[in-house]
Amino acid sequence: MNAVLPDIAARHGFTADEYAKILDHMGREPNLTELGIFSAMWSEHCSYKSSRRWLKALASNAPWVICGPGENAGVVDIGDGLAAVFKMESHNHPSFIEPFQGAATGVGGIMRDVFTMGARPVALLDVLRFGSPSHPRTRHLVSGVVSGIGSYGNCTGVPTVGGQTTFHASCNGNNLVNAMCVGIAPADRIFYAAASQPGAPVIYVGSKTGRDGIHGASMASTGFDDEAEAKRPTVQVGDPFTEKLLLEACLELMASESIIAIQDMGAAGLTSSAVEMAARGGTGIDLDLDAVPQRETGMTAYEMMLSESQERMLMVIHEHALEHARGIFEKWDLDCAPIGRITTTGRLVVTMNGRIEADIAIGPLAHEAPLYERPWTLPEPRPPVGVPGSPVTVESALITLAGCPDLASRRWIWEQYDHLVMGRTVAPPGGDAAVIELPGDRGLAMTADATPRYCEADPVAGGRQAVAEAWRNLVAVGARPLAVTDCLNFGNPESPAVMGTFVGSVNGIAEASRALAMPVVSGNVSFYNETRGEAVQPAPTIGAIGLIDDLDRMASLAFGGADETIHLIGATSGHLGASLWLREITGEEDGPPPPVDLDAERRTGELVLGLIRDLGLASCHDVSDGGLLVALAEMALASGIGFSVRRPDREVAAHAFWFGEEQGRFVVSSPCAGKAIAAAAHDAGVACTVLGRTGGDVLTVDDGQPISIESVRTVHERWLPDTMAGAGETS
Amino acid sequence: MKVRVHVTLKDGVLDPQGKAIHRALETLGFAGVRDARQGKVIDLELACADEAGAREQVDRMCRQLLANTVIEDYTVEFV
Amino acid sequence: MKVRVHVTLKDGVLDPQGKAIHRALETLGFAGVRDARQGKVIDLELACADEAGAREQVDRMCRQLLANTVIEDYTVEFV
Amino acid sequence: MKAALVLFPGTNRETDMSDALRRAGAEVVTAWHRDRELPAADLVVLPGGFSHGDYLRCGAMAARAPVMAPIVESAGRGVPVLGVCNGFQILIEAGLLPGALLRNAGLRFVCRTVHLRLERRCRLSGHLDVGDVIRVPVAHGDGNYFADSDLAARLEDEDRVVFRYVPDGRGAGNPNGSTGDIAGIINRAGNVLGMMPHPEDATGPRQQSRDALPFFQGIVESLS
Ligand SMILES: Nc1ncnc2c1ncn2[C@@H]1O[C@H](COP(=O)(O)OP(=O)(O)O)[C@@H](O)[C@H]1O
Ligand SMILES: [Mg+2]
Repeated sequence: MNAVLPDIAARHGFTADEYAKILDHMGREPNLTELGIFSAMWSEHCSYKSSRRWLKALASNAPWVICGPGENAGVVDIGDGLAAVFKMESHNHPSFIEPFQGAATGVGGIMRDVFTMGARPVALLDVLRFGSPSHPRTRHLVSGVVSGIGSYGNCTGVPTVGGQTTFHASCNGNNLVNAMCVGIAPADRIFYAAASQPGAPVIYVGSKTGRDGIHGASMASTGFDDEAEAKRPTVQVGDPFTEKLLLEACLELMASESIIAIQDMGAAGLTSSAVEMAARGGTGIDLDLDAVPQRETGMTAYEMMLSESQERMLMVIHEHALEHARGIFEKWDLDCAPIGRITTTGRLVVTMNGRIEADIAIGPLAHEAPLYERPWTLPEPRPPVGVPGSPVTVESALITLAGCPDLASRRWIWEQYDHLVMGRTVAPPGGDAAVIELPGDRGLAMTADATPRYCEADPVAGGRQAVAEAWRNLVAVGARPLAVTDCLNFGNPESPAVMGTFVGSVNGIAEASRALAMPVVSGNVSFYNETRGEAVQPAPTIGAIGLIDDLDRMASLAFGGADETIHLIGATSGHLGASLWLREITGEEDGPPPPVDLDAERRTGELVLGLIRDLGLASCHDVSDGGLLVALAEMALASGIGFSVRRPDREVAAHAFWFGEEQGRFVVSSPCAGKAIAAAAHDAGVACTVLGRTGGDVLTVDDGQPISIESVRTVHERWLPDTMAGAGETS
Repeated sequence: MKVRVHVTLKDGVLDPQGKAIHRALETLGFAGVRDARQGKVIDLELACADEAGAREQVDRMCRQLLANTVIEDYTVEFV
Repeated sequence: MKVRVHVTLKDGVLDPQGKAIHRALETLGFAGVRDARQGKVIDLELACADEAGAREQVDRMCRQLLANTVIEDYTVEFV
Repeated sequence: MKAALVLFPGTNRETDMSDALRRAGAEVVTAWHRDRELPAADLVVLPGGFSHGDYLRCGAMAARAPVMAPIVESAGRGVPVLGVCNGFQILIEAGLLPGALLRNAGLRFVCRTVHLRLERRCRLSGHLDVGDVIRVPVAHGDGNYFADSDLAARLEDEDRVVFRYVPDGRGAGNPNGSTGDIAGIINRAGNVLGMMPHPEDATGPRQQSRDALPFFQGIVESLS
């Protein structure tokens, strides 16, 4: 073993203090492989060293939570003997460097997190945040990311049913790609990653190991041939077909009593999967790298331990199950190799060519990563903007908003995703939450949301709002919200201002998830989304799932027919701060975001759930980006049925009333239940107003000039295809 | 003027297509295939007649569009 | 032995990828591109050392798998 | 009536298809790509997916799988065979149907509901009538059916175009640029049908359309 010089430690990203800690744990100088292993395990990505302290604030328990954060994904009981397993993860940097492969492998990674736990993936969602549409790279990135996500989900046969897409100049140098996967498993057959039985064989399955994505390698290139390093790309290429085989093979093996522990090889590959399994089981692990299936020749121990080759799994299985496992992996044409054993030593011992290449105590690696108390400051609260005068009519503002980058139809995106495969998609993309059919006429609803412009202005309110919007999107289809996963995307945590947005957002999420009884069961933090000091707007994305007990009572945003009464549920005051109206019509990005009253939010949501359940509303849609009139227009577009609405009081200026973004609001319509709706709202102490009626093929607001649905549809549907025209895939 | 551009994956980059071809050839009973890699070939017909100018232009095309230089190499050949 | 196989669309078969490349090059401001066609290149490494035998074998590979002779032509080149 | 569902490692619409067949009253058995025999069945179905990853050409590798020998043999004996999406691609690569399937003209994968018109009745058109228009989803990246002018003329002369894309209310029609708006064709003997759209995803009570249920019901009844 060659000892490492301190400057190589520095090039692995260690501070002098951190390196001293390593020396202390090792009792000697680490060699290069050992240093690489520490650098992976103690990286921000694996150790959460800047965020850990704050994530503790998130509530993760509830009677229906089977497994909270800490495992590969969160697990929630959904009744009838079933569990939903879900998680969201970022693949931001890779997707910016190589959009197609970066996004594709992001989907692959999150799917493995879910089927590792014994669940069959049933749905994917993707949250995409791009730079300004006019930035020279944006179209290329959109095109590549969308086709990358599609290629992976489509090939593996998992429907991509929803997501969110935003555009903002703060993402010009760092786009964000967050993928969420939801799986279904028998509630009593969840698989965990705790390697508890010393003596049991460790097997490697899936693709062979190559030199993919070894980031540390370039930093430590003094030990290697410099020229070879320079040519070596750090981008991984995904192989969705192999993922499909791996998925089927793992699920087949899981049907028998074979597996003790299982973990996918994600970031930091073999290192993190081996160390984490042993750490969770309180055991040790011996690995023999000569037995690892390899795609390239001459790989070093360092490279093999840090490779991020995709579509690989590590399992600890019962000795007696070895032959059975071999048979299954052979059937699916996958490599399957015993590469080590679980031990009682509490150490990771790696050998190659008969030499010990690494020997490290597991405890420090897994549990004693540095923990940072980074300084943070919250942004100054922004003064209210009041109600600035409107330069345009309400009708023309609607046309502008319906076709603006953040509100235009996402059809161009989700039509590239197979959102129907498996045949269970009952609410496809385009609604508030997507819904997948469960046995027994039940439905699983899912959504993914955050409003970065709110988080930038007020991180705490923004964090609350992200959870509240997810809650509302679930409620709007008639689903009881169950739990959330998060994907927290921020800039450099070493900047107090960035760290402040993180701390504030997490606190807001924690508060809202408690108030709305939606525990956080899994999540992911992605820092350093910044280029030359320009950070992305804070984006704490919330993925959430909910249950529909009776699919006959599922609600959708399409009006049911003509002559329905349209009600607004929730209060409106005309809050234009941080709104899309302000940004798109006046060009200002200013003012505080609308406040989130969590108590009112909960009462309103429960009221609406009751209305859907008991009255079977004709339609229901929550009010979010763009405000009330945008929500109404979306309902008209979805149904092809127009409306005439009037604002009830003229105290609030028309544009503030129709485009303000107060939270906690829904629009519902019903042919004959008007009285019952008003009565129920009154009993619940929630504001409820009749806005008007459905019918015709035009939209009429405050008795003004009618606009045809088709003219709104044209601007709404054309923006994205027109923007993307000619940015064809040429691969 | 006719130009042929080859775009191939860099060494070390996983090539799922090549892997699949390799396996399929083996399944079909073709023994002795040691490796298979798949790439793209793009044939261009250019109006321009001056080779040096064309070479420089095609090089820019490759870097801007035809090849993804993060994972791919390219070669240009005049035919 | 190294073999390079080119698989290209037959003349008269519509080539959407080639067309897209052509259009994209024009959009990027490359003037004077008269035509663009895209095909596949497959690089094989064979254990066999005898060229005649290899040629016959690769020809069978092409007809059986690598090319769809309804729409594609192929050429084999030893390198 | 028994239908044999042929599975390749990358098949992914097998549940959709077996659900649809069962809804229509069929019993479903499966065959694996390595099988050299087919289970006894009245109908052979190749469902959608990415049989072997389909990186080279869709269906190219699957068409050379061991299970294809008994399928070709059964087809020759007149056993009805239905190939949907990737199944259609495989039937073409196996030479059971003519033509080729190219990359979509728009170069992008497309998943949306299209309108299909039945152009002729045949053994595999179920209860649909000529001129019936049904709403059925497509989900493919390589569904651009290509026939040169000779083949295209022959298909029309021999009346072998079974399904064609027709414009929906908003003017969207052919999703992939196929020759003559062809969505599905039958072999000369009239027992092998290949189509790109997914009728199986338009049969369930909670799917966006149920228009294709009579298609499956008719097939199942006629083979019972
Ligand atoms: N990247 C994407 N992938 C799939 N679906 C998307 C994507 N972006 C947006 N959508 C879908 O478009 C619709 C509108 O999205 P959004 O405006 O975020 O809805 P909401 O305001 O209800 O949260 C939703 O149905 C959403 O699932
Ligand atoms: Mg909504």
